[in-house]
Amino acid sequence: MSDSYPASEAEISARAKALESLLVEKGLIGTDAIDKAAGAYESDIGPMVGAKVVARAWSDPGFKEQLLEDASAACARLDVGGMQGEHMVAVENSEQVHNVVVCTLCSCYPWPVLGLPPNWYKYPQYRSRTVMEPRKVLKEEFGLDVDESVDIRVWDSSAEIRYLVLPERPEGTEGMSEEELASLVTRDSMIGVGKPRTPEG
Amino acid sequence: MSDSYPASEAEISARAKALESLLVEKGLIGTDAIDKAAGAYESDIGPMVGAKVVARAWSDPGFKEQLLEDASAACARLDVGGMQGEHMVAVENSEQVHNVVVCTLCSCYPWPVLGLPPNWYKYPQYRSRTVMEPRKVLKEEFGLDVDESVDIRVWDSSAEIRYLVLPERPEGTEGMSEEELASLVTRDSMIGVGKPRTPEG
Amino acid sequence: MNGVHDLGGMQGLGGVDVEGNEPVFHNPWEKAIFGTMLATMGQGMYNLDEFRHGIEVMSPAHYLTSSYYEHWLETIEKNLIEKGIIDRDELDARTQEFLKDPAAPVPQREDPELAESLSRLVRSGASTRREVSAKPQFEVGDRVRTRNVHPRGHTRLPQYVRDKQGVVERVYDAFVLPDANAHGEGENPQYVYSVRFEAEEVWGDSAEPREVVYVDLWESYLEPL
Amino acid sequence: MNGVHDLGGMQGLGGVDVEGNEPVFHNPWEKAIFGTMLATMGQGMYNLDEFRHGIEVMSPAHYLTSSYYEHWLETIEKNLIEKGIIDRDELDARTQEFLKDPAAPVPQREDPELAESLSRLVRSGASTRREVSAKPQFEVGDRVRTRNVHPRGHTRLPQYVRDKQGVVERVYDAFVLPDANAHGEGENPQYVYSVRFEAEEVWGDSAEPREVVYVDLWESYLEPL
Repeated sequence: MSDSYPASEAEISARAKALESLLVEKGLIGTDAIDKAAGAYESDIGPMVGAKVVARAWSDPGFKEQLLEDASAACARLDVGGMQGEHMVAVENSEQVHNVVVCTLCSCYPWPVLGLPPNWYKYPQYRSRTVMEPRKVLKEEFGLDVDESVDIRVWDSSAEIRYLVLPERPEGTEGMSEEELASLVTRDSMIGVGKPRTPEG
Repeated sequence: MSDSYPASEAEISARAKALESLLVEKGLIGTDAIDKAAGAYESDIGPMVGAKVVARAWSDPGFKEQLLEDASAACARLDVGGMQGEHMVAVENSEQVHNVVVCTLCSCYPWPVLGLPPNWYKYPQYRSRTVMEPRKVLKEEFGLDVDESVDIRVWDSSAEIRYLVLPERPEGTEGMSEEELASLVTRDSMIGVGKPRTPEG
Repeated sequence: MNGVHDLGGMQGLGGVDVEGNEPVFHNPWEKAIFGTMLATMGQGMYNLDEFRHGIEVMSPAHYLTSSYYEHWLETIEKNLIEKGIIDRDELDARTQEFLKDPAAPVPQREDPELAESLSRLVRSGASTRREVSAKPQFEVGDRVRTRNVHPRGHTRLPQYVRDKQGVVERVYDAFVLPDANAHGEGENPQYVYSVRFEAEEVWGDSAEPREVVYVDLWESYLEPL
Repeated sequence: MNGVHDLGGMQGLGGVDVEGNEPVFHNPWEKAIFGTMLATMGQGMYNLDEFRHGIEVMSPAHYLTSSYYEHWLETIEKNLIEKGIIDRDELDARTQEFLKDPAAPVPQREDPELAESLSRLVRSGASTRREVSAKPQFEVGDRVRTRNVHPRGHTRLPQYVRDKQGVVERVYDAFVLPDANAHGEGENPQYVYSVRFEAEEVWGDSAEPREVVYVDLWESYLEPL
């Protein structure tokens, strides 16, 4: 079946259904189990989880310290963790340093805090270029201008450690609640290809 | 036109005809000129030319010496030379050394002595593997068993020098005429992926 | 394996295609494939390294012309067939049926126990960290050189940082070695290190200024300098 | 350019497909494309390095899924369009006509003068060797290291022998530098060397025993050791 490509959507769909059907008929999987587990990434596991973690770090110096020391333990305090995020490391952006995360070999990504990766993170263009020309990629592809004076650190997720970028807290957010702060934290800012929103919007 | 692939043969054929037609109509090319020049590689430029060169080297020690010293000059004595063989180098096989030629970056090949390359020489499999596992490629893909005691030299034609392998003269060919010897010399033996035929066949 | 999946530093692939308001799954089969991965890998029918390697052995042309979830489908099929759980002919025949009747439903089956265990997997993960008795060979600050190796099988040492000098930035715990675990050779856990490479070391004159790359590497990928 | 055309050492591409009694051209369009290359490059509409680079900038997926002469067609079209000799819309429109009527003939035109000059080109070639006043920087036996460079444009320094040590085996004459000539930057001729690399230096533990690789490299690709 897989000798001609690109395969049509119809073919992929049929193959996926055939595989699922056979496994169901053999009593090896349950359709409810699959739907429920996959559905979790459509509902409660996504960038809003990471946003909560970041907002807490912005609000609570003790939590931030722990997050940078042992991100998995800090996240566990917020009941955050799980598959593809068993061992998380948070890397902090500052005026001197900008961090950006990539996986050149496949598409490793911290699921418990960001959900499943967007297509651009999984496809060859971002994966090939980010380790070689991060400044150019950030500027040309994401409109993020990282000043020449700022060091760029690229994290290639080649093992089972998952990286979360702790973005800089935007100015003008003094006195904001954690919930308000979380609404400023974007998925892209936690990958390192964007900045958080500013209070003005 | 070129955004979807693989392109069909019909599309390639139509594009080739369209290109040729436009160039003809603009008075930039002549169809007779194209047919004649391309046709030369279907008729008199091919491995039989290289075979003559090899047979002469087997028969004439002085010629062989010149061939190994300056292959282009030696070939010119036989009125052999031309495009994609302006600067040829012959490398000699022996009991101790086996040479094999490849072009990892495209498909450089000594046209004046071998004609145009076969598809396998131009496609990714041979080009990728020959520089890394020549012994394995020769054995598995060409049935040529190069003894462990023999050094393998791989020549990657990355510039404008073109390499011709001078194969070992088969045993039992004493007293043969140049013409008889030439009939034993195969294309593959001059690339280094085969041996010449033996007199028995 | 020096495959086309090992993309770091490749040029000529074009621009990054960012989709606005991208859904988690673009269609039902993406979700079905994702769920099938969870249920099959989650029950230990194959491991994560076998899953990844199954994608790497796709032909480069196929890899580059197919979608992400098609990669997943390829490797799930391949692994389940290799393990004898699914039969290739059976799968092809059933695929033909769904091609003829795309609206045909997938048979439904409830499995509360599996639902519970997958939910636990999603929430708690499946760590590949392992205890080892040995001490780490390297310390933070150690200068190392990555090995020049070109294994035919699975590895997590990207080509762009092979045979290059770096400095150990962090020492992590020991983890299952993908090079062994992808090929039924056991877990062979080793320490993992975050190694810092200066862009100049990796890319020479083509490096951007003020850039460093951190790559997570298993101990056997490294030699002391 | 770190493109997919730079294939040395890539794995997973499968077996070599040897065709028995292979014809020089498999069909009329292969011959037409070959002849069109001769007539257009032969008249100086573009140079060999521009021709090669036009293939390298094909998308990797396209490169791997298309035939050799389709590569040629791509780069001839691209070069002639870039030089303003052919118009893209005109070409597409004419292609549509031939798709609708595949049996339509190509208009014939005799050009004895061109026929003569192409015949001369085939028999005499078009050397890119150039005289330079400088002496070669390296001698036979010199140990050299290839540079670690990743130019975005055309180069003939394959990735698998970058940042590696070798020994100068032969000193050739000076030739037009592809890196410059492919981009309208002049001929910039430099000496070319055949550099010998031990397989162990290139492939590490993955090397076959008793193998050496010779690669022809321009002087600026090399540094003295």
